[in-house]
Amino acid sequence: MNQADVSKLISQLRIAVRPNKRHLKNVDGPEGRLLKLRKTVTALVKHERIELFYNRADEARGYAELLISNAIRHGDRHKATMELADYWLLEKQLVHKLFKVLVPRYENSNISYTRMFKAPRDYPGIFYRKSVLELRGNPFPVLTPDNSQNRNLLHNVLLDEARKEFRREKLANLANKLAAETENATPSTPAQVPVTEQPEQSEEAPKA
Amino acid sequence: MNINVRILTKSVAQQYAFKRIVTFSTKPTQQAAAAAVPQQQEVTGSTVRRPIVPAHYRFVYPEFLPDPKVEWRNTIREKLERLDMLDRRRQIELPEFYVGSILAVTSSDPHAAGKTSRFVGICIHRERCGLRARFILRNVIDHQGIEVVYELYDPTIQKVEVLRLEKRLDDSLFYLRDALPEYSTFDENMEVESLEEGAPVPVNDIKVVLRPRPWLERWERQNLLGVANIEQYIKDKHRKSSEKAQKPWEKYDLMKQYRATIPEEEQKEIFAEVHTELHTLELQRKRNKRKRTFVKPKHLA
Amino acid sequence: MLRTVLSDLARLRLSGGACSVTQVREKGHLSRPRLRNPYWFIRQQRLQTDDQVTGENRSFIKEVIHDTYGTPALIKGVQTYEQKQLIKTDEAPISTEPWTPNVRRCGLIARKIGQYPLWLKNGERIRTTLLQVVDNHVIKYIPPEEYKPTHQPNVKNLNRYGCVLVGAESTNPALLTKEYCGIFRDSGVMPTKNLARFIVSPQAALRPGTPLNVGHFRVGEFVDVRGKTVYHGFQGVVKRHGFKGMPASHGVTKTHRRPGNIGGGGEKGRVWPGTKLPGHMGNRWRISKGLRIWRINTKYNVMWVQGSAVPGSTNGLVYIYDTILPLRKPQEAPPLPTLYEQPEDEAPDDIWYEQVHNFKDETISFKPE
Amino acid sequence: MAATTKLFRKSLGALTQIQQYRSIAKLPTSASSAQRNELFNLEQRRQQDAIGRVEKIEVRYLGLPEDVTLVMNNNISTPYNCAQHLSEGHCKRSALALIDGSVPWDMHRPLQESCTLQLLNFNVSDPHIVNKAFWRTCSFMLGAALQRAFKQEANLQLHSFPGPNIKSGSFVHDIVLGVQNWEPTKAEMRAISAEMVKLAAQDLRIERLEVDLDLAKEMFSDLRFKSEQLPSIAQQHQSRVTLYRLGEHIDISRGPMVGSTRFLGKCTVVAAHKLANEGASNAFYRVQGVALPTGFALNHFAYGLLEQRAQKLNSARLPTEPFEEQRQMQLS
Amino acid sequence: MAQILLRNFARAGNAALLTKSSNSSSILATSAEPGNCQLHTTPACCEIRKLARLRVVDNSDLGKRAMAEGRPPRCIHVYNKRGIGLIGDKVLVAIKGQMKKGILVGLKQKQRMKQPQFDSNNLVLIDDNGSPLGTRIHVPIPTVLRTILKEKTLAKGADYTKVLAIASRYV
Repeated sequence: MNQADVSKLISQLRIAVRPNKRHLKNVDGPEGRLLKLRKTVTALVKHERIELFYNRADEARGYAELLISNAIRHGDRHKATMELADYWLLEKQLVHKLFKVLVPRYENSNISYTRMFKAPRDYPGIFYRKSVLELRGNPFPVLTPDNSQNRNLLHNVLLDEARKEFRREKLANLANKLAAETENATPSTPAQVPVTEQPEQSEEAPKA
Repeated sequence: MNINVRILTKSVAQQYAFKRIVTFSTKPTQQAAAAAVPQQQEVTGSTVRRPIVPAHYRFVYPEFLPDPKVEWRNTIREKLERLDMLDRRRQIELPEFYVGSILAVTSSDPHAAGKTSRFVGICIHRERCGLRARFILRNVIDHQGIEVVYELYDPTIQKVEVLRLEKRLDDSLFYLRDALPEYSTFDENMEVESLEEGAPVPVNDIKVVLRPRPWLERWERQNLLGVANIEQYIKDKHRKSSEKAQKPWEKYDLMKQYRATIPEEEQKEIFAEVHTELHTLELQRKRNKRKRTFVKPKHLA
Repeated sequence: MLRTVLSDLARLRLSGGACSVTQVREKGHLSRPRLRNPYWFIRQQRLQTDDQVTGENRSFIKEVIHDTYGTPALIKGVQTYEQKQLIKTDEAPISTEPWTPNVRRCGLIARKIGQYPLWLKNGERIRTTLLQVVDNHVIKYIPPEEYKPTHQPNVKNLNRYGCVLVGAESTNPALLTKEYCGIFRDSGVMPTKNLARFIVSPQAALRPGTPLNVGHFRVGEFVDVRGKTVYHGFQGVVKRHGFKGMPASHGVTKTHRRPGNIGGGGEKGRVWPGTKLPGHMGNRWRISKGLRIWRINTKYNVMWVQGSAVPGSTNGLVYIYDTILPLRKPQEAPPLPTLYEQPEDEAPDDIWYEQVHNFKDETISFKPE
Repeated sequence: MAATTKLFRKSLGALTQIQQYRSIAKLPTSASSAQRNELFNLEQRRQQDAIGRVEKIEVRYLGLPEDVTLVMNNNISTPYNCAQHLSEGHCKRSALALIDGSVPWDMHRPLQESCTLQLLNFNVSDPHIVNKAFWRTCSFMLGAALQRAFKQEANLQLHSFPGPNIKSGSFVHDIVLGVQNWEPTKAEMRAISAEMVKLAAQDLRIERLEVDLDLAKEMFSDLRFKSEQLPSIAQQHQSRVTLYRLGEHIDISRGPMVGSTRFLGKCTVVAAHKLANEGASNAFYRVQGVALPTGFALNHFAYGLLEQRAQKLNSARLPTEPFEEQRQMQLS
Repeated sequence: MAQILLRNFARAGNAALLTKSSNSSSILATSAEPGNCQLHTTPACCEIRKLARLRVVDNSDLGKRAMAEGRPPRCIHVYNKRGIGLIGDKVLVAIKGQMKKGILVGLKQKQRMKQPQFDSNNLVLIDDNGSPLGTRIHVPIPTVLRTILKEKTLAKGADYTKVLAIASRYV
């Protein structure tokens, strides 16, 4: 491969793509590999959140993303895309879901259509890494609650205060500099200096 | 723009799709092409800062797209390479051509100082990208088949003329090596067959006749469209083995296709960078051509 | 807290100050790839966890970083930080002694960004590798009398040479460990992802904070490039040493890709040291020496060096030194200690070696003699 | 690691002023400390014996994994015992208990009546109460660390620590030293921090005991500042005084505090400011530090900002000022 | 019958063909289809090494007769150190029972950039002094031969540049 294939145009994926595919050991070779992935993609579209081994999920993720992005790009009137959907979705009612549910859901999104999480692996159990693969906007409760919004955590309280102090100091510095400049430029305008400092001090008062 | 106009019609646009492969992008190409034209008119009307890149640029300048292998990519390198390519293109006219077009390449010959060598032939293959882009010309001279590999950006190349701009049914024509010699015989003193401005690049649907076996490659496995008599020489065992070698699932292997292409967003970025430069060069070339056509009748008169 | 104590101690060790030299025993004489760093190496990467910091505070931390070090900027094609307060070109260099052929200069840290062909003026095509010097800054200079490294570099008369610590690719210090950031504290340079030490003569000493650019080298000179070769894993002899293997048929069973005989019997009935056998391939430090610089781009800090076999993968790190090959050493004085780039200088973007065809020039044609 | 540890020791040995904590028995002040501990133990036993008949109370636990009602012993069972009924994770994670939804309660303080119980850790949605308790514990631990860190010659006397104010950026302990011109070096501060870290590593339980004023006076008879403070504290609490013990270190505090020293994660003692002279040779110093609970992996740069801010003199009530104000502030 | 024979020949290989050449040629000439009447059924060797078949492209009598009979010369020695002939190399060939020297003027192998690659391995017969046996070469020869043969002439003493003189066309 020395030259990009120009016969096709594909939208950029919003996920990190491995440079090479995984072979996902299969007796039927590449065809069997695709069948394996078709099952996963079908399950993903059907259940919207699935738990499975990491490698297979990571491989299937790209296919699912491309399938959705193609569906968004071409719509359901495009024969080749329909053929694709027919191939990738083993249960045919899901073709309908793809075009009528998922396409409107993701039409205006700027981020990837799927999410993937590393899942803990059972111990003792099979050694392989596990993961959770889900479509964005699924009806299930979120897996990783976002804790970064809690501003009452101790370090956030400390940082908040540090930030306020930093801003105050910065403003004071700025005011001083401005005052110095105005003094240098026109030494006969001391009236301006308190004016610039005034709001800053008044700001300080309520905080303290 | 003329170039845009010629891919407007639906029938024409289909010619861009290589028939061997089912394409999933024919429609947006048309859409983009259709969209490009009115926008282009807007450009002429009002001043839009971002140049709108015609959709067919990826076919005309495929070497501007980098190698899709992720491990080898680097944006700075690609940018420097593109700058060098543009610098070279400013020195020499490198016209639009495709596999199947007939070219004449004039290059300065280090083995005969002060002289140039001119080779006429059909382009049977185009490969590699960036400054490494190259193509293979084939011709039969004095009943002797000859092939020469040229690098597109080699600074010893003095002139690249397109004698006949056309495409063939396949995207590489190595089977001409096993075809009867008349299919790759071209007159060295061929006149330039100028295409109507704005006309689509015609597809030559000639089917070549192969010589009997032994062949250099197993053509029966490659689903060639431009070969007439392949059925004549294959037996059941060939048919069976060729059936076995087919990979019908590959047209559904989306990730494989993704890894072999440059995504549309990146293509746009790349061509937006070089588009203005290439466009001015194209215009310049057209002006030169017109001048030449004006000059000719004067000589005759 | 304990960590800060450790970091200070570790820095003491790095500067080779008062602490005693511990003897380090090598695993063997073979050049094995190092699987892990020695225990006394300072850990660079912090364990990345969710800090649970609110968005406001996160932007506050970022603001402080930008205030202390500089705002993010794209400088010479590298995403880095604008560390304006560092550039101290007006300061007098540490040493003003003139250049002699025996002077060892500082090197550079670069990334191998790919390769493409150039053409010479005689029509010959050469393959070149592009090396981009990525945002290099001097971090520390240790004079000869203080430089007592635990690991002796393979340099003759080491006591005559000092050491310059160079960092490349500034990065957010919040992503690194505190002890690693301690290395940069005295210089005021933003912590960098990559570090390299260069053994230099005292004449070539550099002040901390000096930015190093590709102008350190000149077109036409020869350089040595050191990099870590691409790792191929455990490979057999056919791939690793280019053995021919054995035929596919003609009675050969199970030995198609095996080495065959590896030695005689009798007194020499053992495997001789150095016998080519299967093993790990690649992932070793290798130097390709005496590569000519064909072209330099000062806008993106890129140099084109001879050959496409520079060790390392594309986008991998390499170190560039002045060549040690005696016949290819420079005849004229190179910039010593380095070329201080002035922002107002109007240097050409591209500097071509005289033999190389510039793409802006006309098509090459051969003149009859 | 051996080499670094050796060097670590060496550097510590070189420090003036401060000695490494070896054993309490060797410290000359330990005589009174041992006595104090003995009194504490005796009082503790006395209070336990005084309970008499065991009464059952119903404690309604609210929270994860599910709300349950536990039948516990009155005046004996602590929230920690309740947590033990729930899971190991609850025991390990809970820093403070909340009784009836509003009253903060030490993990090791016996429950006194039927109530609802919530177990708090530092990650709850509103960790205000537990943060405050943590900050107070830090001040308290700093006292213990200072006790351990200073040599006898330094003539250290703990004065007090003002109520926790997290927004000030630092926790504080005011001390009196027998030196008037002590300028703490970095290494000294680091040694005190190391003591804090050691305390945290020892995972000491923080015990609470309410005693009579008389007993308290007896316990703190040899500490001038403490005995001066006692009457005014006792006055507000019906002549009862709340004491906290950490290892061998006992101090007066209103509480509540977190259950164990284990909850101290990242910790730095950043500065010691001289406040005023005391007498001819002594002087007041304010030792300040900043800390985060365990499990808060703040990156070093952000933590460095907090450290920098903590270096500034804390504006809390000075030890030389009248004591009443502090009480009021704590009450508010 | 003829077809069976042909198949046998193909299996038996070249040695058998050479010994029975008179027989087989007559059979083939009379009965085989025009497309199939090739003497050698193994694909041509891409490398010029010993026993590689070559095509004589000059108009020397010997060469013309050999080619016309369908018994092209075989390389039996390459005069260089590698044993594999490159363009411009001198080879020893067995042609119609004689040993003759020749110069390779066109190869089927992959060539360098801008140098032509031919569909057959072409040979020009020369004598010991380097002067060609024929008077004309009827296919194009690569211009790189100019440089190569000039260099060889200087180094080896024999004058190979006469080959250049009889060339009809360069590419």
